Amino acid sequence: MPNRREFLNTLMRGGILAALGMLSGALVFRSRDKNSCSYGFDCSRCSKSESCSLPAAIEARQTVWQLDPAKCIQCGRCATNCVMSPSAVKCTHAFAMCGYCDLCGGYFKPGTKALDTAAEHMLCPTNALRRKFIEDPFFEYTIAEELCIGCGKCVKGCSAFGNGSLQLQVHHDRCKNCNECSIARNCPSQAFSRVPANKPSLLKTFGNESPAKVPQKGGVNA
Amino acid sequence: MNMKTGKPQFNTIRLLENISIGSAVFAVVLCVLIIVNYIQVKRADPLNTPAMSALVEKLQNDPGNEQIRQEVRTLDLLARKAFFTAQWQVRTGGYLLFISILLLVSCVKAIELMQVKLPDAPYGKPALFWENRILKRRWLVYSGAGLFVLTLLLAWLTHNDMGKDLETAGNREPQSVNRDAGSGIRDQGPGNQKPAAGNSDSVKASPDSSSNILHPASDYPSWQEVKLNFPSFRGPGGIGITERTNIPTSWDGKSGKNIKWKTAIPLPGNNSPVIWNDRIYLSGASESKREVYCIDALSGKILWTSTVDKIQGSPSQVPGVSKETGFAAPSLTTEGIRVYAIFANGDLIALDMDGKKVWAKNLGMPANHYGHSSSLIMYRNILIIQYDQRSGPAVMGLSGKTGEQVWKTSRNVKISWASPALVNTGKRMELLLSAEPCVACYDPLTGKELWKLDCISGEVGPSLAYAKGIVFSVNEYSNLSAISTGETPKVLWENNEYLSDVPSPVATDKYLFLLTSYGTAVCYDAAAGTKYWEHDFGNPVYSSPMLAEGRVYIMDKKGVMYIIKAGKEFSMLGQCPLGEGSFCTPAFTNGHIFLRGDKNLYCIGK
Amino acid sequence: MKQKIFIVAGLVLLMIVIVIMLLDLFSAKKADQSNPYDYKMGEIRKTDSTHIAYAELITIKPSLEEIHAVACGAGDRIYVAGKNGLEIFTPEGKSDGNFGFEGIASCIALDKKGNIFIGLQDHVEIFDQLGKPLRKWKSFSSESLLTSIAVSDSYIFLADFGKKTVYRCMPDGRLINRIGEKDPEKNIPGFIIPSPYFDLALGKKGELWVANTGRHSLEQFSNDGTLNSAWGEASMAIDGFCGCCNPSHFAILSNGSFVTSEKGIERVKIYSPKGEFLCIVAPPSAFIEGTRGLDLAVDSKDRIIVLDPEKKQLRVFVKKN
Amino acid sequence: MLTASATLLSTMAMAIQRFPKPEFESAYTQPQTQIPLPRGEFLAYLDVFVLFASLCLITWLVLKKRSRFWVFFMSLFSLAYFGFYREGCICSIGAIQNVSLALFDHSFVIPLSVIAFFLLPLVFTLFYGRTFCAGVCPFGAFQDLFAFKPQALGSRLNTVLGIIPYLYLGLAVLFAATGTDFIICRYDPFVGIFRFNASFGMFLFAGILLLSGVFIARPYCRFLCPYGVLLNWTSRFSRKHLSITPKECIQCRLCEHSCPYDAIDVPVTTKSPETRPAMVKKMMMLTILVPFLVLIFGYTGSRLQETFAGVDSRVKLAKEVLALSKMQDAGNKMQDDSYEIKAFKASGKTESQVYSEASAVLKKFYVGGWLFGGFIGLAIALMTGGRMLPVYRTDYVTNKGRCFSCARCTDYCPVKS
Repeated sequence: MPNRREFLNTLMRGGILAALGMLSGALVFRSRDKNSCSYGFDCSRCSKSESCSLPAAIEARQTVWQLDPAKCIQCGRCATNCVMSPSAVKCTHAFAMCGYCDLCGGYFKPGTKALDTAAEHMLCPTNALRRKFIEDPFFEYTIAEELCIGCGKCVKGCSAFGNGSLQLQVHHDRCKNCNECSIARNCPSQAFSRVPANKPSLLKTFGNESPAKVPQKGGVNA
Repeated sequence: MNMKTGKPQFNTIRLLENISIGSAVFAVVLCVLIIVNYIQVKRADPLNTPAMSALVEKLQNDPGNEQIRQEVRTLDLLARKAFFTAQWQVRTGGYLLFISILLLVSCVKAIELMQVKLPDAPYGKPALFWENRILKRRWLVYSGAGLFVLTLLLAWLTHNDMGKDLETAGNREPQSVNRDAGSGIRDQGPGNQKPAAGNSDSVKASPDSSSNILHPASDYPSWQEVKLNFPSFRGPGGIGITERTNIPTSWDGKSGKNIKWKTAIPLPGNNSPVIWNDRIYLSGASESKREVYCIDALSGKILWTSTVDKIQGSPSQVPGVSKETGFAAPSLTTEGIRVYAIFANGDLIALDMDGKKVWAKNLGMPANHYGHSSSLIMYRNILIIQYDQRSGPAVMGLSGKTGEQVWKTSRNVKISWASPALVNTGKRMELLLSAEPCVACYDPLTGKELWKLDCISGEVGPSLAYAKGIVFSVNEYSNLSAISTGETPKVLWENNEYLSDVPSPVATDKYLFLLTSYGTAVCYDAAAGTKYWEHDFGNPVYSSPMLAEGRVYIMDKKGVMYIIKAGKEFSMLGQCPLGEGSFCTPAFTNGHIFLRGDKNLYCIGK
Repeated sequence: MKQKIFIVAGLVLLMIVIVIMLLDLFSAKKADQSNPYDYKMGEIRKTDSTHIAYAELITIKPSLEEIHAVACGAGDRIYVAGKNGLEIFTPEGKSDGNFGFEGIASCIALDKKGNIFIGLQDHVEIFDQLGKPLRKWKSFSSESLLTSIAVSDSYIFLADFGKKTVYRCMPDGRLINRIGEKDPEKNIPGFIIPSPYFDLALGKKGELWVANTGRHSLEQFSNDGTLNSAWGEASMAIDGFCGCCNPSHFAILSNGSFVTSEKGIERVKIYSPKGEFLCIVAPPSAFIEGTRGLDLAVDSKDRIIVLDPEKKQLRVFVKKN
Repeated sequence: MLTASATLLSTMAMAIQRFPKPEFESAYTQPQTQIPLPRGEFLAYLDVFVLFASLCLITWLVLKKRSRFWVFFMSLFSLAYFGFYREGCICSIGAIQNVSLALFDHSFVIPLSVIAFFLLPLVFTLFYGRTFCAGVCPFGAFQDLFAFKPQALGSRLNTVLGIIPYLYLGLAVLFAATGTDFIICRYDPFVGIFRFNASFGMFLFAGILLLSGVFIARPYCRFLCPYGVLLNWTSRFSRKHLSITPKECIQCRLCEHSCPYDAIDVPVTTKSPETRPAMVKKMMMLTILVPFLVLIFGYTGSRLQETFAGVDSRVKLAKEVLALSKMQDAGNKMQDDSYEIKAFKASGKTESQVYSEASAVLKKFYVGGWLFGGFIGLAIALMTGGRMLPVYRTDYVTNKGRCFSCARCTDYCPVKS
């Protein structure tokens, strides 16, 4: 009787082990197999080459969350829906795109006349956007990241009146890279996606300049 | 560990107990505080209080007022201070809470470890196993049943025809929601400036999109979609123009340069490839056999071959055709749902995208001494057939789904070998046919004749060209005429210096490019008819020239493609031999050309 | 007994957890639409309708693929130029001829004789009424982008966005001098033109006005290049010029007041000769959001023709009475 | 400049670059935009290594050392590392979802580390029982700390509540496979605490669960954890499982109430009151019933497709668009669009696209509903069946399925090796 049970157990164990083995095999080779892309990764043939992160991701095997400024409609949910508070999404300034305007749509409240740094003119709710005079009539705008809450107010202002050099981006020093991003779940424009960890930025520049990468310890998690 | 050595130290334990109780109480208090604080912060967001906004309002009304300005600034400072203190409170509170709980836990654990919990055995009898077991089973069954009933109840309660709703909604196309998408498009940040597809055709209400609302769009693609493909002879609308880009300009069939693949087509046929998405459709026929082929544009594999037979009413005798026409001259057409083919003996078949026959019929053996060669074309869900033959020439519209006749308009014309053209004049869609004695225009939806103009004679082979409201008809031993279409068509200019009897002309907004069967290309001013240049290639040409990316692609019978700048001056951009003769007109996708030679189909790419 | 209470308590809490999860997962409630950080675009675009003193009289739909520049000629005929061609309309908006040319017209002007000066990127081509090419100037420079042209009795004035300067030329294209370049001695601040909108126009006395958009001001130069006067202030409020760089275009009415058009907040306004805000011609609501390049022209009856590149229309505005 | 002139040519291009960067005359150098990179990939593999090491260690502690004391400290370490240091987001429980999504969606790239996190504990369990739960899983360790007054729930409650994890697992896989949502992570109770940073709601959620854990030891592990289901089943066939006594049981019954998780099976020497033929009959009945059960549950599952699909954002959007277009057809103007609608308009998708997407999802959920229901039906049938098999044992033994190998009971056994 016990021997029989033993035997059955061993049998089952073997079965389960085999199953797990097959599963893992499938998982490892599945997303690498060429069929996972109908064009066999020949991006020249593919229409969506821009949006598709598949080939890169397959090399990286690690993905992180990032949002596509092109899709962003500044609904303010990045500020409110992130599991971190303040949010891991922060305004990022693509200086290469900036026009260094005096009357900056992202800095001043609409209807502002006197262009000074007074509180009553400030658009940013946390005063994270800083303005510095450079030369007549140019001003540099920088972001105090520790203050930015990623509300996207300045982003909207900038893209409406300026070049759209202010853009929201997930900052991976702060992002916990949750298995499921709670902002992504609530993003009305599906702007969030998993991008390869080795190119974690979707910042829009005119190609004039690619943003500098600052390595640091965050987490690429399961 | 000391529990093993027995002898618990009671005073330590008591101490620990007290600590734990204390920390527990502390934790509870903290919890309450934090919650209260949280609620306060939540209720009043210090960063946009009504007071603040009111003050700013006031300030904007009289900007001079320094006092208000000061108030605003002070209030702003206060607000920020309040906000950050609140945050600080929550954070420190949180940490304190954590510490106290840590303390609690560690004390309790310490107690657990120090103090042997003496087992409370031996007590009464052990639990009654079997009774319990039966109970368990029961309970399982109960809960299972309960779960089932509950879910079923839920299932019945929930409204359960979303599927259907979506179906129906999908079918009644009108882009009501997106109609005003023009607004609000551009304040979406950088990069998103491309106007939306749905929106762009709502901005410039082309007749197609506007009338879209009347006809359910479910069972046919929009004109935009059609123009993205190459669904018929000489491209969308059959006027020899493609909007595809990144078209190759050099290749060589012998060396294989830029030849992506080449595939042998089993049966001969002079019909030209048509393309929907990634699939190319061709037909081939011999005296006895008729076949339709579907080829994968990426690999060149023949995905399926469908033999066309057992069509009732199909004549047993072989149609008399000239060698140059063959048994499969008319090109196929498709609307992405079904593909349609017609053959020299009048066999007409509709296949689904997997090559299965949907419907088929025989239109009666065409009385045509060279063999029927007018290609098929599709508008919306109507398959249009130019059937100009000796007995009862007519143009007819068939339902793509069922093959039933939607309309039929008989024509008082001679036999024609030309193919129909379908153009969007900006006011309406016009179906244009050419046959002795006239060029005629029909409404593709109803078959109603809109206008006709006697200007052509002979055995008409070349199809029509169209650009910017002008239709160009040409035929050998007749003449070349430019006709302004619309309510009152009139001949703008005529010319008979150069004429064609097989290749069809193509036109841009400014130029007309005519090609004679002997291989002379001529360029006219489209509006005025003044000749800009002519050039003789020296080889006869049967395939029709195609216009792509401002270049004219002309292939002679030997399969040499001449690529010419579509401009005022003649300039040859390239001359690419296929290494195989060809009668067929090239087809285009982004970055690729598809050429059917006498035996093989070629894919040319960069 | 005590056990029971504990168990019940534990179970209740557990159930609460599960119920919370289920409710949160399956509740069909819409996502929260409140956005404490909303940037109220609508607010800015709202305008006080009492300021609107003009009404749209007629709308002309040119058949050109793109339209970029508009001008008024003899008999108040309206000339619109764009991609590969030019079209002419009667004051009533009837088509009155057209002709084609190679390239994209970025600006257009007419001289007394009715010859048409068309700025094509980096050079000027001159046509007669019927579109017969008369003369083609050589390119100013490969970087040039001519954004505005004005023709006086004796000179041609051109605004070059690429070089951020204004040329004064002879009708045959000979460059006489450049105007408005930075010059501390003559205290000329120089043009700050961040975006490719750089307009100039001639006042009724033939004096030259140039829009220095980066400074949100209109500057008046004399032919030798001395800066005589300037006005304009940056503001999103109705009486100022909004955004980075405005006015994108302007024209001058017979009484010397200015018609200006802006981008960012699309609006067409009128300022007095001294630069006080007078009234609105067309409020932002009249345009598709994001419209840029509202070129302006004024005819002898002071009708204002607004070129709307987004709607591809010429929109003629007249004063309400 | 050329780019600038290009801008005028087409309004679209113009919109992309409205104006170029100014030429500065002062010695101003433009700062470079800084984008912090995520932490290095290899660290993920370090985590895998730590997992493997701690699994080995805990297994040794449980099976060889048989000491609650050390198991406890081991669990503290895991709590510290996987919990507070790695912030609970490298998680075998959550990995279920990545795995199922990866199986159904080719384009979803699953990191090798995740596969490892999914498989390693299962393999260990398959040989040595649920030692993973004993001292590696941070969730377990965390709850274990708060089991102040564990109560014996009694067999009925245990069995009935035991169904919940199956439901949770089923839903988790269903939603993950359809690419809808990762509900395990969405309702991850403790991750907020591990990070000292979460929304108020999440903290509250965790608090309640922990409170219930004071009386019901490890509530999540026993009555929620979807991964627990897998571990439970693999553990049943484990080769060498923790035994209460190192040698043979002397029936002292000291351990009888030592297990806070009701995972000790008492000896069964008496015969079943139900006669064998009766049992056999019942068994036959059940086996005949199984397909039926699977079917009816499957049916109800499929009936719930809309409730399930309602969770999916694509379907949500479709619903909203549908409602909106209905309103517009009815002629009454919407006050102003929701952000979803705004985004939809900006995206330039057509309505029919959205609808077809949604109905595709709906179809998935129809099939998924059948499978989910069937799974539940099967589970219940098997559980019932399991309670019909003949049982005979003379000793107090740990229930291989439910036992977390926390090694508490060993301390109560007077028999020492």
